[in-house]
Amino acid sequence: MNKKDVAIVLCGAAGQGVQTVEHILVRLLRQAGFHVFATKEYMSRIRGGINSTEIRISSERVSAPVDRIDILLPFHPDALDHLKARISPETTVIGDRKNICLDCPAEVTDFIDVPFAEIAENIGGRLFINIIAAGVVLGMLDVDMKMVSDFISEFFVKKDEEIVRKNIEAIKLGCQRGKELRDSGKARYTLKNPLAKNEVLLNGAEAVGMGALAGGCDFLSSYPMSPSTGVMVFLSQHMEDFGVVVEQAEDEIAAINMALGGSYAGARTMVTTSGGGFALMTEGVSLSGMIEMPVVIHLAQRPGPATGLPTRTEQADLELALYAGHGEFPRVIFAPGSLEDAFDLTKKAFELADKYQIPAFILTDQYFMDTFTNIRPFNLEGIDIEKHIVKTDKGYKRYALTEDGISPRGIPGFGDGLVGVDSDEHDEDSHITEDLDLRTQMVDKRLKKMELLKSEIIPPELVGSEDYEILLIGWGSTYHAIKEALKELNREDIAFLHFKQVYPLYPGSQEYFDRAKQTIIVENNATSQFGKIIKLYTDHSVGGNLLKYNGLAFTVEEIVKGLKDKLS
Amino acid sequence: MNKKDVAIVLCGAAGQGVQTVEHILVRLLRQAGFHVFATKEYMSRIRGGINSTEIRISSERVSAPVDRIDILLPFHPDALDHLKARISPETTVIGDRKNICLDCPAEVTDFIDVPFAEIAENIGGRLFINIIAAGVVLGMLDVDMKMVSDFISEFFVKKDEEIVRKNIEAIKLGCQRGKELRDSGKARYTLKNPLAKNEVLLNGAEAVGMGALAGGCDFLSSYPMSPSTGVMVFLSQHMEDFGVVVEQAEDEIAAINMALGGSYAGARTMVTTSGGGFALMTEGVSLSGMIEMPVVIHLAQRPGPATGLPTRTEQADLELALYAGHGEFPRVIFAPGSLEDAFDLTKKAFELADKYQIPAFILTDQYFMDTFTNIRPFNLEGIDIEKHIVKTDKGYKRYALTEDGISPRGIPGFGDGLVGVDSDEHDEDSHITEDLDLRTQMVDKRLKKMELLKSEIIPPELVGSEDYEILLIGWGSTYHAIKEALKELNREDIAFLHFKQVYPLYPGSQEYFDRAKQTIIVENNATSQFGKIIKLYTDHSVGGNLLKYNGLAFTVEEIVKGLKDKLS
Amino acid sequence: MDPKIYDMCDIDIAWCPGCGNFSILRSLKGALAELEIPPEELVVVTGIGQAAKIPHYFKTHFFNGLHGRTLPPATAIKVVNPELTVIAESGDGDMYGEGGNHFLHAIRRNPDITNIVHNNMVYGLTKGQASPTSQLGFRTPVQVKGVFLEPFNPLSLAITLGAPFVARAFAGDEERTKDILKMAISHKGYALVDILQHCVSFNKVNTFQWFKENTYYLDDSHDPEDRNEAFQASLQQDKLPLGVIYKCTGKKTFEENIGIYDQDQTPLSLRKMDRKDALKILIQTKS
Amino acid sequence: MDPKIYDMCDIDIAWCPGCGNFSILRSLKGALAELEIPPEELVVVTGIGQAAKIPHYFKTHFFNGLHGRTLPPATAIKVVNPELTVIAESGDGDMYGEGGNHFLHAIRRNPDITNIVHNNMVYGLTKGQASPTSQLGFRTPVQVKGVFLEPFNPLSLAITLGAPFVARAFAGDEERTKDILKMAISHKGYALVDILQHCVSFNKVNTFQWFKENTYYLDDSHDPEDRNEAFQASLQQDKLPLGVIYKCTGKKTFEENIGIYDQDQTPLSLRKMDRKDALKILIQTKS
Ligand SMILES: Cc1ncc(C[n+]2csc(CCOP(=O)(O)OP(=O)(O)O)c2C)c(N)n1
Ligand SMILES: Cc1ncc(C[n+]2csc(CCOP(=O)(O)OP(=O)(O)O)c2C)c(N)n1
Ligand code: SF4
Ligand code: SF4
Ligand SMILES: [Mg+2]
Ligand SMILES: [Mg+2]
Repeated sequence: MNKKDVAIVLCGAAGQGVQTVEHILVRLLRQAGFHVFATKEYMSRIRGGINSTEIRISSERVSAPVDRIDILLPFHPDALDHLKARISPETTVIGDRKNICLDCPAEVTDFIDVPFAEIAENIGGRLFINIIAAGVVLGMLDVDMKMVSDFISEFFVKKDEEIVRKNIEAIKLGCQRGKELRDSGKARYTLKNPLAKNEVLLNGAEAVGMGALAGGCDFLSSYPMSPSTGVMVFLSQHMEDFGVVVEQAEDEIAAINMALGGSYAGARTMVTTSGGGFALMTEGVSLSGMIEMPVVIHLAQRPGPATGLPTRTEQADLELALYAGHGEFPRVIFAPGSLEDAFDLTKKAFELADKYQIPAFILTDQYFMDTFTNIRPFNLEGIDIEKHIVKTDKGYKRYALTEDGISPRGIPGFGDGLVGVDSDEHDEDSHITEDLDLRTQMVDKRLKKMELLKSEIIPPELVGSEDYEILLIGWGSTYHAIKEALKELNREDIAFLHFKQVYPLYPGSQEYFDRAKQTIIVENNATSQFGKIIKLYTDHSVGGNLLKYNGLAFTVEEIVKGLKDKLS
Repeated sequence: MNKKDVAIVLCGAAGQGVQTVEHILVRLLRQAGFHVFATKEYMSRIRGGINSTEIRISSERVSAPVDRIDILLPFHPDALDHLKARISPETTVIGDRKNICLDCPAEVTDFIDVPFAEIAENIGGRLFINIIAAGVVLGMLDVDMKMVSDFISEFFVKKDEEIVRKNIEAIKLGCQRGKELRDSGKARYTLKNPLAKNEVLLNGAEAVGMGALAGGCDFLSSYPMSPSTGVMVFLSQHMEDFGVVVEQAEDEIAAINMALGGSYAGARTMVTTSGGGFALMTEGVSLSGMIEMPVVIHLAQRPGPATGLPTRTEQADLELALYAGHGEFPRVIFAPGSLEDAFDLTKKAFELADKYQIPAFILTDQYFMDTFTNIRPFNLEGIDIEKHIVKTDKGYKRYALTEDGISPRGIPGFGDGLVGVDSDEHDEDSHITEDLDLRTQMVDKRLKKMELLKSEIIPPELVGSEDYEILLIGWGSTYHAIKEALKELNREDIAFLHFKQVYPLYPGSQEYFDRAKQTIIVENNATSQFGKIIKLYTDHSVGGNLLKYNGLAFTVEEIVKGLKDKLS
Repeated sequence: MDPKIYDMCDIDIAWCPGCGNFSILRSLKGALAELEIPPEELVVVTGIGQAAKIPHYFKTHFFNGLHGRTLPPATAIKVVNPELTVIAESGDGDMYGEGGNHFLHAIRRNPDITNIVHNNMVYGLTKGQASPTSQLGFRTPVQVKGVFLEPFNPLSLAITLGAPFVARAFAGDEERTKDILKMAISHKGYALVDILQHCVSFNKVNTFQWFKENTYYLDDSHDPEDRNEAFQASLQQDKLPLGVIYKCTGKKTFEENIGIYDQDQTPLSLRKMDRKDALKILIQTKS
Repeated sequence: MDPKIYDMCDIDIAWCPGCGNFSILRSLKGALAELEIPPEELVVVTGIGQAAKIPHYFKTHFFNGLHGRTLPPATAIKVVNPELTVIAESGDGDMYGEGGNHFLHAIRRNPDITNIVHNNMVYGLTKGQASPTSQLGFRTPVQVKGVFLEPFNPLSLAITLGAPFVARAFAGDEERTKDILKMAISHKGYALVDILQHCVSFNKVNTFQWFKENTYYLDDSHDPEDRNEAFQASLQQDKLPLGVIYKCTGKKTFEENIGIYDQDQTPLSLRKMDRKDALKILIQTKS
């Protein structure tokens, strides 16, 4: 077996420490210079059930989930059943025999018996099982022992010495086993060119959070809701060093109304939420539209309707984001495909929200939030934060009718003017009006900003040959999976167009579609919502689609197979 | 002057009794056998400001607002300024000279001085002004005095005798003046063929309310919000005779969640709300989708965003209704154009909601809610209420997977089974599941109902020649105005297609569009929302549009002029 | 009745081993059995959270709705079919946080339902943020410097709002919790039972032990019918009193007030509807 | 300061002649003038309703937001710029009905804002439905048989929730209302002033006269610093006490607790942001 990348899957019940193994492995492997990618799927419960984490390790950059399992570490007797569809003769299963349930339909042809439990008991208890398992993987991949034990010491720094010692002992024993396997040729991987040395390892929540900090965010009010909470937790951890107000609101309605109040007073504000929580914010979105108050809305999607599958992934709140709020007003919607996108677009969302005085959306999803990849550190040149706030004078009018629809925004306490905002239809000075000609002017003024926004649209990214006949279309978090599938397909006549901004649509999109003989859209939902947006805002009807809505993200193989079926 | 119909406008401040004049006039004129139509525009305040009511009286059926004013009764010095654009040399202004402000830009060429205030003071005070004014109109139209005084006695039945007597005196004096005017030839109208004798006079709120009663509604929970409150008030008045629970909820979120609970327990439930209130219900809409719980949502539109213009009209919440709620699930949306539609469609909404276990929408607007017309009494044949509820047995499963996606609906306390509903993704027995194949099946099951719904779509109504070249398109409350405009245009090559069901779209719609050389859509909003739905769900892009979004409904003349401009 | 009749076979309970929710479930089954309420006459309405999963673990009708929205559907279910026993049950976050407004107004409405709150002073399902009842200083990944909002006292609030039955229980004492639940369910009108519940995964401060040490049962010297005394008891913070804090009888319920059952006792859900004649008359009034 | 500095010229006030709102506006201007708070340092946050129109009628910064959503933006504005005087003002329906959950939790948060409620015991702007404070038996076109929900007592609730300043005033007495408002605005921390206000158009029961006859001022024998006494006073129904019902000092405010002003007193809104270095360090921690 000699692969350019290895896909390792850890599988166990919640509370069995799978997350600790993941945490240790991805960081140590990245330090060792490998490219790593880690994604998890888990149930909405705190203990029990059955969850799994996939870690891909490679000498080339790797950023998408695969079905394939090269090495499987089951920590629970239900693991094999849970993963049966993904186990093949190529899968090496490593672990305790008791976790290989006998009546399991999965065909395990390559089983390496490592009595984790027994080894752990010898050290001092079952809680060392996961550390030993991590060691086995590190050993198989020939990671430097010194690096490993330094990391472990650091990781357990807050625990007492005895615990640190035992953990080091555990991981060493594991490493040893791994090395033995490697040396025996039983599980050999030659991953060349470790190049990721100077990179950082982040998940989507951190990338969005850093983008927010770079965009000048200094106020977040939100209510916990998976999978969006990661961003709130991230900013909470950095409240002090960055001077950010982070407040857990009593509900999502309070959250967005606080954010709008904060913005009115001069902060750069944000909310982070998910489906049902966002549904509750829609009146607030409309308020943002009416009072022309910037707010950034991070909407991390999960499968609906209603509570749906709280810890799973889906791309089915695009239409909701686009049409949320009563009445008519402009907005922008970004959907990052990569961690770099997440950083850049979140930053940009703050800029545009401020500049155009609108709600700006970042649409991610559970898959994106929870997935780690190593990337080059973000480029921080030019992240100077430009606030679009004016100092007011005596005659200041908040909604002055201007040529381009943008009224200079003042804030209370900065200048001599008075700053009013009003959710009713209002005059230039923000007072309630029943002047119906003015109403028309005010609607036009607000909608006019849509035109300006069109000049700043991020074009879609074309991956592959310019000379395509078949064009794949995708948006948001499916980016890497489609990209890798395209590579796999290895066909000159297929290209992939990825949209990072899903509204307003890039005016040049039509051209891309026109050049294709066939278009196929890939979406993580049941009704092809982005396909509908394309139909609506261009003259193109997408030809075919590949949809998935079982709560999991697309894997590379699924896309490859789905496309082959469509293209044959 | 000899018109087939007369447009009378009453104009004054809130609190001046314009509504009383309207109330008396429309009822008496209808009793007298005229066709009447009355619509109002008013400010969001309780006293003061300036409001107006237009009453059209005709020997033919008349159901749409016009700009034209034949007779104007100003009760306030600001009235002429308020209506200046609608006053022409054809307008007869009747009233106190002091209400004809001198520097008013309106050119009043035909003024009849009737010193209402003076006459009223003679009777006993200014509060009789409006009764006298009503009398003048009745006199001009030669309404029988006996009928008038009977009506007045009845109207003031709860007041003391002296008050009744004075009011009768007032209206008689008014009538006398009116007759004198009529006899002098100063203001003569020959309205023939009084045919409306056996008809009833209703506004939109009442028609929706009666449709709800006919549809079996026995539970309404809502929170007051103009212009939707009329339906709640109507049902409150009939709580007792029809056995309806009407509860004012603490907020709109409680309202829709109560309605869903009531429906679960076996009631036929409804909410009535408007823009911002509905925005707050969107999470509940999603819950209805997930637990497949019938609920009828009456959404009376008003101009947004946010608080907007609370007492004005607009058709700008169509997209919100269509996309409200996170996740993907079916729904239907009706938009009545006439009072008959309102009755039939509300009734139908209850039937479909129940049969398909979905949220069903009635989209009206302030104009529609507040406008009175006489119509033939609703046909009550076949209004038997069929409930789609089964008696459960021991093994009952609420979400049994069936061929067509509909699982027989049981309720607690009826049968031996247990009935559970769950906002999480669930199995057939409604328990939380993380079986992701089942997830896909459940999504498919829910979406499948969309197909069934398509077999019951109400086709659009074609008005005018089948042989059209130009097709006007409209939906909801603009029905009568477009229809009258079409008649006015009197062109063989133009027809009008009115949609009463705006989602899902009638599959045969395409054919109508294909047959036209040119299509023009008329919408009371700024972005042609229904035009977008047509683009999305057919292969037609509407050619042109006539949009209005100043808060008022379209008048016949506006449509005529708008179309002439487009067609020339 | 044997509490076993509520048992479901073959279920995978998603709660953590050692969680107080298991005890509450047992107490509830016991109370229902002793009150002879069969599953077919019981509806349990819940929101979203760990506590809110309870109706998936025993036999009952259930409406597992949205986070924070337990009381509105429960109120509606009871009025549509007063023959059902209706329990509105959820976590502290659900009931006092997201659902706070319904808590206020449901009490004012006084439907004859039992409102059970699993009060673990934390958001369990979303992994350990502060809830309205979290104690001052409680640290979480979001409340990094510790909670500084005044903790929410559901008992005082309910008494202030006019709730006719207000009790506190401790999940760790299944027997007495069962008794308290029995009284609450039998009480006519809105009844609140706030159950202190240990969360072994996310609340390492208010543990089983902590609750044991920081609670005591009110004895006979407490008169639960004295509203003022009850209010004073509800305010006690040094040691939290357990038992029936407040109780008054005779307050008319929502179902009684709404008027729909004045003439006809048939549940709305089971009534035959023939409206043709009444509608005809109604329409004629508009002529 | 002369209250005239708040006057706006050429405005058309949408309130009904004779409405208590006019008096409240005068009292408020008076209070602000005596406290020497210029319009440029004042933000009035309101919701939607008749009361909520108030900032359109005098000179001030204002945020006239959504119905029921007065307190969240007010809290945020204060924390973003503590140098501003922030008043959150609205009707009883807005604050206690639609906005009930924010009322609960804003008090727990204790921002240094003044919460003024025009309590006319009715929904004015929507033409006369019951509000949470409507009295039992109050008939409206929706409450056809009269209100039967337990009226909401904002004062007791606020005291129970830990509000550090709770007062009741009567719009009909401009002078004393002004004095109460002055105390409330000067008080550090959340201060509630529930102002009984006559609505001449929709509340024909609780009229000016009725309020006059059914209220009295607390005298010196009332100790507003005694929480229990205050609570008892707040419960009085036969005659409604006016004045400062409860007051305590020294409670830390939201702005103080949140930590953002521990080192640097500059309002958040006026701070310069240069985050390049801090971000660089942060990113490096992820390697
Ligand atoms: C509208 C909405 N907001 C947020 C969530 C996420 N959420 C689910 S449960 C929960 C809190 C649970 O806490 P609690 O009610 O105390 O229950 P526990 O898990 O502690 O039993 C939250 C915030 C949601 N499901 N819906
Ligand atoms: C979300 C939402 N629901 C309902 C309304 C309609 N509405 C406007 S004001 C109001 C009630 C006003 O009552 P109150 O707050 O007591 O103020 P008042 O008019 O009596 O001063 C309502 C229900 C609204 N604007 N927004
Ligand atoms: S997280 Fe806490 S409350 Fe939830 S099941 Fe586990 S122990 Fe119980
Ligand atoms: S309706 Fe009532 S509260 Fe509103 S302005 Fe008129 S009198 Fe005042
Ligand atoms: Mg909890
Ligand atoms: Mg009010």
